[in-house]
Amino acid sequence: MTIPISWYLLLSAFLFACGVMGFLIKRNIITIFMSIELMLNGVNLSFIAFATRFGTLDGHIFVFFVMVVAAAEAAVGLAIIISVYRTRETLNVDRVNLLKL
Amino acid sequence: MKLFFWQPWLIPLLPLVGALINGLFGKRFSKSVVASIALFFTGASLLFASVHAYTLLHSGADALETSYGTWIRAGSFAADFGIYLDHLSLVMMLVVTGVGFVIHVYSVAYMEHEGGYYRFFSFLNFFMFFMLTLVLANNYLLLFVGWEGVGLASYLLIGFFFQKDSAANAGKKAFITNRIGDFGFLIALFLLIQHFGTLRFATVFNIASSLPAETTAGLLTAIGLLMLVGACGKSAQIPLYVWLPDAMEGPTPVSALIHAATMVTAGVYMVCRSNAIFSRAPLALLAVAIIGALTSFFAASIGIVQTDIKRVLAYSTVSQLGYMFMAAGVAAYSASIFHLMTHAFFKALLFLGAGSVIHGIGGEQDMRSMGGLRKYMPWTFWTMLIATLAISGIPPFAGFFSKDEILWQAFSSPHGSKIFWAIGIITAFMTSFYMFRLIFLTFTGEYRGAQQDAHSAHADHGHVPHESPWLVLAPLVLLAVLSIIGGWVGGNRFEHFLAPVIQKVQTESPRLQVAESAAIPTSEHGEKTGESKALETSLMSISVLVAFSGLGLAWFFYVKRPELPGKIAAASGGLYKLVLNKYWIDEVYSAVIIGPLVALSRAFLWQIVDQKVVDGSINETATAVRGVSHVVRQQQSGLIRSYAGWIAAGAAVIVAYMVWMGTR
Amino acid sequence: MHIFLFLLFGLLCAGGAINLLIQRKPINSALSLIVVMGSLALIYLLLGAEFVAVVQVIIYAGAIMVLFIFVIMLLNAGEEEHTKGSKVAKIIGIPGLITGFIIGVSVLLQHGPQEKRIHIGELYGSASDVGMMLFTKYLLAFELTSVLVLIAIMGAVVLARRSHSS
Amino acid sequence: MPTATDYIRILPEIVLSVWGMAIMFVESLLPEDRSRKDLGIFAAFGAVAAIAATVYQAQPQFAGFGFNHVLRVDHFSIFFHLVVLLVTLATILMSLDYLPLQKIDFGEYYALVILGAVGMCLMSSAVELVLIFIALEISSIASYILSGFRRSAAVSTESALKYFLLGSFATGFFLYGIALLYGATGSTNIFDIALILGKANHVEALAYLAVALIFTGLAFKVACAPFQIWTPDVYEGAPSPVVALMSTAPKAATFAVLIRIVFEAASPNLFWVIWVAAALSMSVGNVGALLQSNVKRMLAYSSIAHAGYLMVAFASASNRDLAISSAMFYSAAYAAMNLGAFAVVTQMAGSGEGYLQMDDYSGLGKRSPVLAAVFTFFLLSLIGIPITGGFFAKFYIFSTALRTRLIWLTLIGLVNSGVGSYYYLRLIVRMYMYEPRAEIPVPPVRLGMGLAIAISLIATLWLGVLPNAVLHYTQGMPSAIAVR
Repeated sequence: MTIPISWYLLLSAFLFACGVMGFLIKRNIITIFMSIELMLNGVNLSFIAFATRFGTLDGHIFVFFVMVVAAAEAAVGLAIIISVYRTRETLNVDRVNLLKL
Repeated sequence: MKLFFWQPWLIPLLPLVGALINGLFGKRFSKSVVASIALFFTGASLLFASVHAYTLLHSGADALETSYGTWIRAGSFAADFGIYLDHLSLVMMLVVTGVGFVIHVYSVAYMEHEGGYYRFFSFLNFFMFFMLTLVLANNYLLLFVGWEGVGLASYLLIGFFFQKDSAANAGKKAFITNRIGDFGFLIALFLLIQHFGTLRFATVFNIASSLPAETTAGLLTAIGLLMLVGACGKSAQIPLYVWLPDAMEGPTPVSALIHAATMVTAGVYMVCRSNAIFSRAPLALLAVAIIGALTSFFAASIGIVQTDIKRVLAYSTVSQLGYMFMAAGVAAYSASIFHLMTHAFFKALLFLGAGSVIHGIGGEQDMRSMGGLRKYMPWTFWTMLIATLAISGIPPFAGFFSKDEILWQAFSSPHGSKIFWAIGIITAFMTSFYMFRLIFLTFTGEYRGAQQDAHSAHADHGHVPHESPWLVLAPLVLLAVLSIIGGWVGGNRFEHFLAPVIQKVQTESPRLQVAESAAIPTSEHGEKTGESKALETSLMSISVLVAFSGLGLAWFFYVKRPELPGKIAAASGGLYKLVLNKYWIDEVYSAVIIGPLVALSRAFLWQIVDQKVVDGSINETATAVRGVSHVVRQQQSGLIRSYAGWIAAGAAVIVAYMVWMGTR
Repeated sequence: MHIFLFLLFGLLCAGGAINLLIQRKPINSALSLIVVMGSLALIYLLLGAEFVAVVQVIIYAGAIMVLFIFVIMLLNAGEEEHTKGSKVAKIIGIPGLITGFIIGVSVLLQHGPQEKRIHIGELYGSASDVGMMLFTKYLLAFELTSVLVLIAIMGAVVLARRSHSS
Repeated sequence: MPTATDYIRILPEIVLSVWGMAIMFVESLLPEDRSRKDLGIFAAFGAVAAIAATVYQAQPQFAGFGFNHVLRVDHFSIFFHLVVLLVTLATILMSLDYLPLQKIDFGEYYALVILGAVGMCLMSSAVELVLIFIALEISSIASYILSGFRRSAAVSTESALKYFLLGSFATGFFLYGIALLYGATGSTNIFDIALILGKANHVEALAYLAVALIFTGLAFKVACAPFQIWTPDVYEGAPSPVVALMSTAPKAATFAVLIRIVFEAASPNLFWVIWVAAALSMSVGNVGALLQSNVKRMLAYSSIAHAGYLMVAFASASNRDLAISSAMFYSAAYAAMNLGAFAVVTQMAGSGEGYLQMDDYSGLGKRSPVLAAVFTFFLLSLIGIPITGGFFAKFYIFSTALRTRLIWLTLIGLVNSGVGSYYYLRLIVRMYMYEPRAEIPVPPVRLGMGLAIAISLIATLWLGVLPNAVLHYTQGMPSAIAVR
């Protein structure tokens, strides 16, 4: 019993879209950041699926690097969130709008 | 092998050195040091220019081109730092350095009581540098450097009195209007690069001369029209003239130098310099002539109703530039340059004279508050009168010769037409009228200024009008002499002198050949045959007649019956009042002939076309752009999620388009 | 069997993603994200990516999500506040996203590779294979990640630390 | 195994990394109350050393691929290395006195600038998407942190947050694009991808989708419409020297990546996308700037407009050699003049960045004639007045565009540069034609700032008056980049 690769790709696209959607509708900065992680996870699935299709390992390597980058981004991003919280006392993204027009 | 320093590159660079010295260290110098530095470098430049002019004329060569190394080499295209000295640039160079030097001298005393003395001279020298670069460049790109540079200097100098908001706005307006013109010029340059592969004058003109004249719109026509757009911006032609009247916010010497004698003529210079292109693009040439004719008429009619002395002169400048364009447009390039030269003398003189007047009565610019100044400032009066006689085209003053040449060419040139001549004659009449109006309002009758108003008068100006110091008057006298004798060289000899520059069109289009055969036959060297000479003489007498009638009319209205114009203006609707008046014959006459003209000028041309349509459309555009800007700003809501929404939507659009491309 | 497993973890994954969007408390969202990541790891295994599956659990679910939860706790992030917020996101963003998603899916379905089928148990992305590649072909990239991590550490320290002078 | 030549091919990056680590090390040893200025001077030497390494690397025998074809040293990479490193140097110099003024006492600042430059440099030489991705992330993450460096100021942290969230969002698109491109071709090497796409007689829609997403990600980084929306907010809030850095160096590096992708790998034709993006950026940037009263914000809009001008070069892609050369030249000219403008803004900003409004520049011509003159020069260059680098860069791009018969785009561009002159001019008018409203102190220009301004001034002037050397360099490249 086997399944076509496009199923994986569909799942991947769905996760990516959920991530984008999360960015658009969530109010909490931390949740929004999680949505970005969701997008990256979706992309990773695509990489692995394509790697399987070609039978090469480049996709795996790419996923590995994406994870490293995601970890680095998480560290920096959360630090930025903390410093925003310190100055603004809020985690609502709609209230972070001093800079405009 | 000549000495390196004995070469023309010093002509533009000397003023630059002056500008740098004054600009960087001028703050620490005393006024006299600043002035001497500025005068020294301008004077040296003038000296050098004369020497090189002499050398060129005696070498027998048509042109001297010197290159000082490659500036830009991009692929097959290259532009040099190079100087091109021929009879055309020689005339321009001498006018610029000569008039420039005289105006520098004038400024020494004139600007003495203004702040930022060193800055003023630094800018003025800076302007000289760019203007000389413009006229001496050997390629269009370097010309463009000068072109933009003079615009920049002009902008700095217009805004010199920066306490005034209007000055700052005028500076901005000048800069931006010029930018609009520059698009046209730039695109013309791009087209030249694309099709000719070079911007060097000699090569471009060689290639252009080998091309046949275009009977329909083609490449050369496109280039010509685009250059015309650029020229319109710089030389204040319809519809880009709006900046020049406003530019009068600048100090008067600046108006004289930049907005009358030199910078504004850059467009004329460029058209004449590119005659090889224009002569092969009759449509572009026709456009030049039409724009020139329209501008000259239009601006002159607005000049009739202005009351600010400098604005009268500004509109007059626009009008005279229109004359030059008209001349260039009928392929009478030498007549155009001839008028450019004489105009530089008398218009600079008029502005300097106006400056002397304004100075003498403590800063007033409204002619209605002047009058009777002849007895207070005789030197100013007599020199300005000479200039007025010159600009009105009254023999034997300089303007007569050049104007007559233009009118004759407009009538007789193969590219000309009787309509152009007629417009020229009407404009000449109006010019004579408003210029003498200026003279009479300013210098005759009784002084109408607030001389009794003691508490408003400054201590240093006194409350009685006074004559300006000799350092101001000397340039006036010098320019007056030039305004008298400047035209004596005569149109024919001048044409002969410029002949090497003007490239004759070998192959005429059929339409033009017909026109030429129909036109008056002229022999090779411009010596007219008997028949045409008679015609020329009669045309000349018409123009002289017209000039005198303008004078006479102005005299009638502003000296003999000074109360009339006001009444006409006040009663332009009510004929009833006119009949009650005891001068009813005069007044009916005026109401029928002059009244409509003045009313047309004031109500339609000035208030509607100039103020509403041209100025208004610019303002409307500005408002519209502002509105769009507001909308753009509104998108910056500061909300991160909105931004993400934009990004997602943008990505979706691009994705949709690309996928559509891919599946097609 | 394969299809059953895929459907199970795929649905779990999608469900977790949707739950992340629905939940209003960040901590619940974080937990659903962990569900997504865990099931993804299993899907990687289905695809034969052994090494990546393991790393997914260790780095993502293990390290990154712990960090998230830590910050949620630290900042005491409670239930999401309902602000009016952005019209643009609703009017332009969401329709854009949906069209983009539909277009993308149609491309993936029509032009995506369908021929290759995956058999269960074909593990080929083992740690040693990936390791070999990492230290040969992608050596420079691997070395470069050290710079990246260094920047990240420094950034976290700088942004979260107290100032010397205060 | 990598050879010695391989290491020389990443010599500037090695120098920078070592220097960055050394700064971190020294920073931890320094007593807390000691000024970090010395550390900045040390960092500046690092940038100089990296420039020297780049010059060494520029010898012909080192040109070519390195590290298993993941990067490539050629004229192109050397050019962008120099641009990035000079910007880095100038940024460090202008930060020397800025940081103490803002009471920022972290030496890590310099380490971040130096290490961020590692990423930017590699972006211009990498030809492998994995490497490009990591390099891009290095430069981005460093910028995220740097823009939040005034931690006590709400605007600065907000700017960091906006930049970070939206930047990561865009990275997601970029990455998805790479994944799909990998799926369409089976490779992540630009030259392999070009080969595969070139051979294929039918490029599948997947590749088009992929290129669209990659373009989205990169267009975000260069602040090109329709992805420019973050720029004004982020630039306004971030510390001024950081804006000077991130509006120039990462942008130039991203343009380098875009050049590699558009001109090398992308067989799906992006022409109309780029056309619209260019037209839109120019218009949005210039029109948006008209009503701004905050100088940093205005310059942010102006940088959007300039990204648009640069995209015009990309639209001329069918005239390949000229297009690449003009894009490179513009990147350099833009970097020089924008750096200079922001250097002046940094100098003027004062403690707490309190003086950023146009009003604060009133009468600067009187208060500080030299600073005003220098600023005017940079603004004139941004307008595109001759004898400045900005003029010739614009001239070159538009003449290329017209040669490629992009008549409408040229017209839009020229009209826009006319509109653009208005708001730059407003600032010049402020400086010269308004009386100083309040006596705002103009701190004396210190040595570091002076050097930074001098670097940008000389570069801008040099590119305008004697652009030949740089032009030759940019033109020598197009043939070199194509060789496999």
